Order: sequence, then structure tokens, then C-alpha cells
Amino acid sequence: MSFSITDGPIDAGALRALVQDPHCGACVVFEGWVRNHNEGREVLGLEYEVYEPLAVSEGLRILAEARHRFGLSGVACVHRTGRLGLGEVAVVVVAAAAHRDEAFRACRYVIDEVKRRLPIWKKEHYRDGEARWVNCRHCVAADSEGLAAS
Amino acid sequence: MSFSITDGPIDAGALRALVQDPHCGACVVFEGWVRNHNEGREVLGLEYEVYEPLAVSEGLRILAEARHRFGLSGVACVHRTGRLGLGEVAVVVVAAAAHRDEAFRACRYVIDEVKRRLPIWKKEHYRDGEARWVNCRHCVAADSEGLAAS
Amino acid sequence: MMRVRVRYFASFREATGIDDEWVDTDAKNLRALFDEAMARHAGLDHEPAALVAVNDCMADWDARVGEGDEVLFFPPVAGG
Amino acid sequence: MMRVRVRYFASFREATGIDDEWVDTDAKNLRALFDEAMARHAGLDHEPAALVAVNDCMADWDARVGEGDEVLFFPPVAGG
Repeated sequence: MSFSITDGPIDAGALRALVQDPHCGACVVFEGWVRNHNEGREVLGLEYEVYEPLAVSEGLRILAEARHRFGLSGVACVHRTGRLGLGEVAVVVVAAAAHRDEAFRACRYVIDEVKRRLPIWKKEHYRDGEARWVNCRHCVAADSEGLAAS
Repeated sequence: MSFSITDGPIDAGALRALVQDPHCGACVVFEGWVRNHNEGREVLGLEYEVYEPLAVSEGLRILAEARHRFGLSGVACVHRTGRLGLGEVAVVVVAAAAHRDEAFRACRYVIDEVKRRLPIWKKEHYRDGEARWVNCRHCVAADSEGLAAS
Repeated sequence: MMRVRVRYFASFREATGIDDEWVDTDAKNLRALFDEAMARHAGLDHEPAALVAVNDCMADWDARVGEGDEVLFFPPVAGG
Repeated sequence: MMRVRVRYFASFREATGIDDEWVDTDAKNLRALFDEAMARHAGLDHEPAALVAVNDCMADWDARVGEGDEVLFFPPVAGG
């Protein structure tokens, strides 16, 4: 069981190796990629802000829940922080179990909870020069001094 | 969209590269591993028999169905044939989509249909020297001249 | 009377002891053709989840048999 | 009257223009403490999905505030 935050590229292969187990017949991997559009706007890149002490402790709690609920052998997650370009991997979850149903459900549970509970925020930078915190109802679009201008 | 059968190790990274797309925010990968037990018996290894002409055409049909149903950008699958040892990767499915719900559902759909519809058969070799075709109600355990003895 | 080629896979191949055979038959559908195969091969038995294909296309058990068809009898599959 | 440290993240940091501040307060719970922060910082606004933590543990908005607590105000999260 491993949860970490990194400001460099995620090594999905290393993460997968962490959960390998001869009792397991199924491994499900989720990768979140930076895509070039969101809600109809063209995205150039994004930046994550992470409050690490709590992200890690709450992340480990989520993995323990998944392991308990789905009888998993192994589960691990890495999440990026800082600036990312298009196509970069923002988050990876791997879940290994004896059978595929548990592996699918556990992997889905972890990414859903990661998105819902961890103190991680995402600012999207758009082609038109604006930047905006995602999920933030009242935030006005921030000015363009960030990534979009660089 | 790519479906293939191979008698060598599966390169999951190459498969993932096939589905990469800047429109996609989510990629789900399923890996089936050869595990060391099944229905209470200790497994030493297994062998797949594949009827390739129909496995490939029906496999491509499954991928097309997934793409149509879930609005996928990319989907691919590779299945092993021949003999495999413990821990080896028997099958990999990758599905990429704009959002994670479609990617999870498509990946699950493909592996479920692959197991249900493709002309692929699995013979398990056990520690006690027996070998058995999996899913075959009436088959008597075959003799041990196969993998288990080698 | 027509002549068809019948092929056996995995456990069906082991049960019949052969990969394939040419058969002269009046079977009205694929189910009847399989019944005839069971009459010829003592080890072959009904598998509710067995599948059948004709000329490399999946088929229904009640589909008709045609002269020169290649019929594939598949025991229950187990990919993945 | 107690003294607590308040920290702002992401859009809350941009709205207040500060990372953190020391506050003297009688707020009976975390919700009241956030209301006081809104009174001090014109740009700060209610976000129904906002979260709060105290001393690095996630907390409920109706939890009480203690002397010396470090209170973290989190705008709606968006990991993944």
C-alpha cells in the first residue's frame, strides 16, 4: 500500500510492480491525463496545488478503505503536483486482486475518493490567456500571469 | 483500434501508446495475470489454445462495440496464446476516453466480452500433476503429460 | 446428403482424439450435426455453453448446414 | 478569546491575498470562523463544497475551535 505526491513524471511501471502478487489474477490501472479541452474551452496546461501532509495521510486512508472493502492484495496511487503540459500523466491508481470484479471496483473507488476528498486543487490555463481554478463556483477567472503566458 | 494474439510477452506500454490522444483525460488498463491458485487448487502454469482467425475478427468486433457504446477515443487488446508461467500477463485491455466513467465501463465491457465470446481455451496445470480445461463441465482431468510435468 | 468438414477444439479435440474430419450428413442444423458427432465419438458430450462457428463466423445452433461448410465446434471458452 | 492560525489554499489564498494569518476569535465553531474570515476579506465567499481541516485532520464545519489550533480552509477540491 503506497500513496505519494511527486513533482516529476510518474513511473506507472514501478507502481504496477509494487502491487504484483502471485495470488492476484487481475490488475486494473487508472491513469488521469491532461487533456486539451474542458467544458468547451481549449486547455494549454494546468497546475496542481497539493497540501501534502493531509493529502498523503488521507490518501493512505482511502487505500486502506479500498483494501478492506474489496479484499485487495495490493493498491497504490501517485499524484502529481506543480505544472503539467498536455498529455502528461496527472495521477495513477493501480489495484490488484484475485479476480477482476474486485480490482475494477477498487480502482474506481480510489480515484473517485481521491478526486472527492484530497486537498488537491487544479488550475487550468486556456488558450485565450485566462486561468481558472476547476470546481470553484464563485472564483472569477484569474489573470494570465501564470502558465498560459509562459 | 487494435486486437492481436501473441505467443510472446505482452508490451503493455506499447499498447498504451496506441490509445494516447490529447482529447483523452482518462485511460483504464486491465491486466490478467496467471495466478497461483484456482478453485482451491495450486496452479503451476497454464496454456491457452486460440483459434486465431475467429478470435481476431470477433475481438475487433468487441472493440468496435465498446467504441460505439462508450464514445471511446482509443481501445486495444492483446491476448497471449501458448504456455504461460505464474505471474505472466495473459491479456491486456486499454481504453482511453475523455472522462473516466466511459474508460472504466469500456475496459470492463471488453474484458467481459473477451472472456465470454472469443474462441480461447485455458488449460490449468496443477501441482498434483493433473491438468484441466477451465470452464469445461464434463471434461475429465487430462493426464499429466503437459506443462505440469515439464 | 452433403459433405462438410468438422473441426474440434481444446477439450472437444481431446474427447474425439482428432482435429477434424469429413462427414457425410443429412443433419438439418448444427445441433443435429453435433448430435451425430456425439454418436461417432463416445467421449464427446453436450456442454451447455459450447459455441459453434461456420466458415469462420460465429453461428447459432439452429442454423442450417450447407454443402462444403467448415463447421467449428468450440467447447465453453475461457479467455482472459 | 482564543488565538488560532488560519491558512488559505488555492482560490481562497487568491481571494484573501494571503497564505495565512493569526486570528483572535470567539467563534463557536469552524463555520463561524469562516464567516469571520469572509467579513475580513471581501473576495472570500461561501463554497458549498469547501472543506476544513484542523491540525492536519479533516474536520466538520460544526466542530469547535481550540486555543492554538491551526485551521485549514480548503476550497472545493479537484484532484485527479
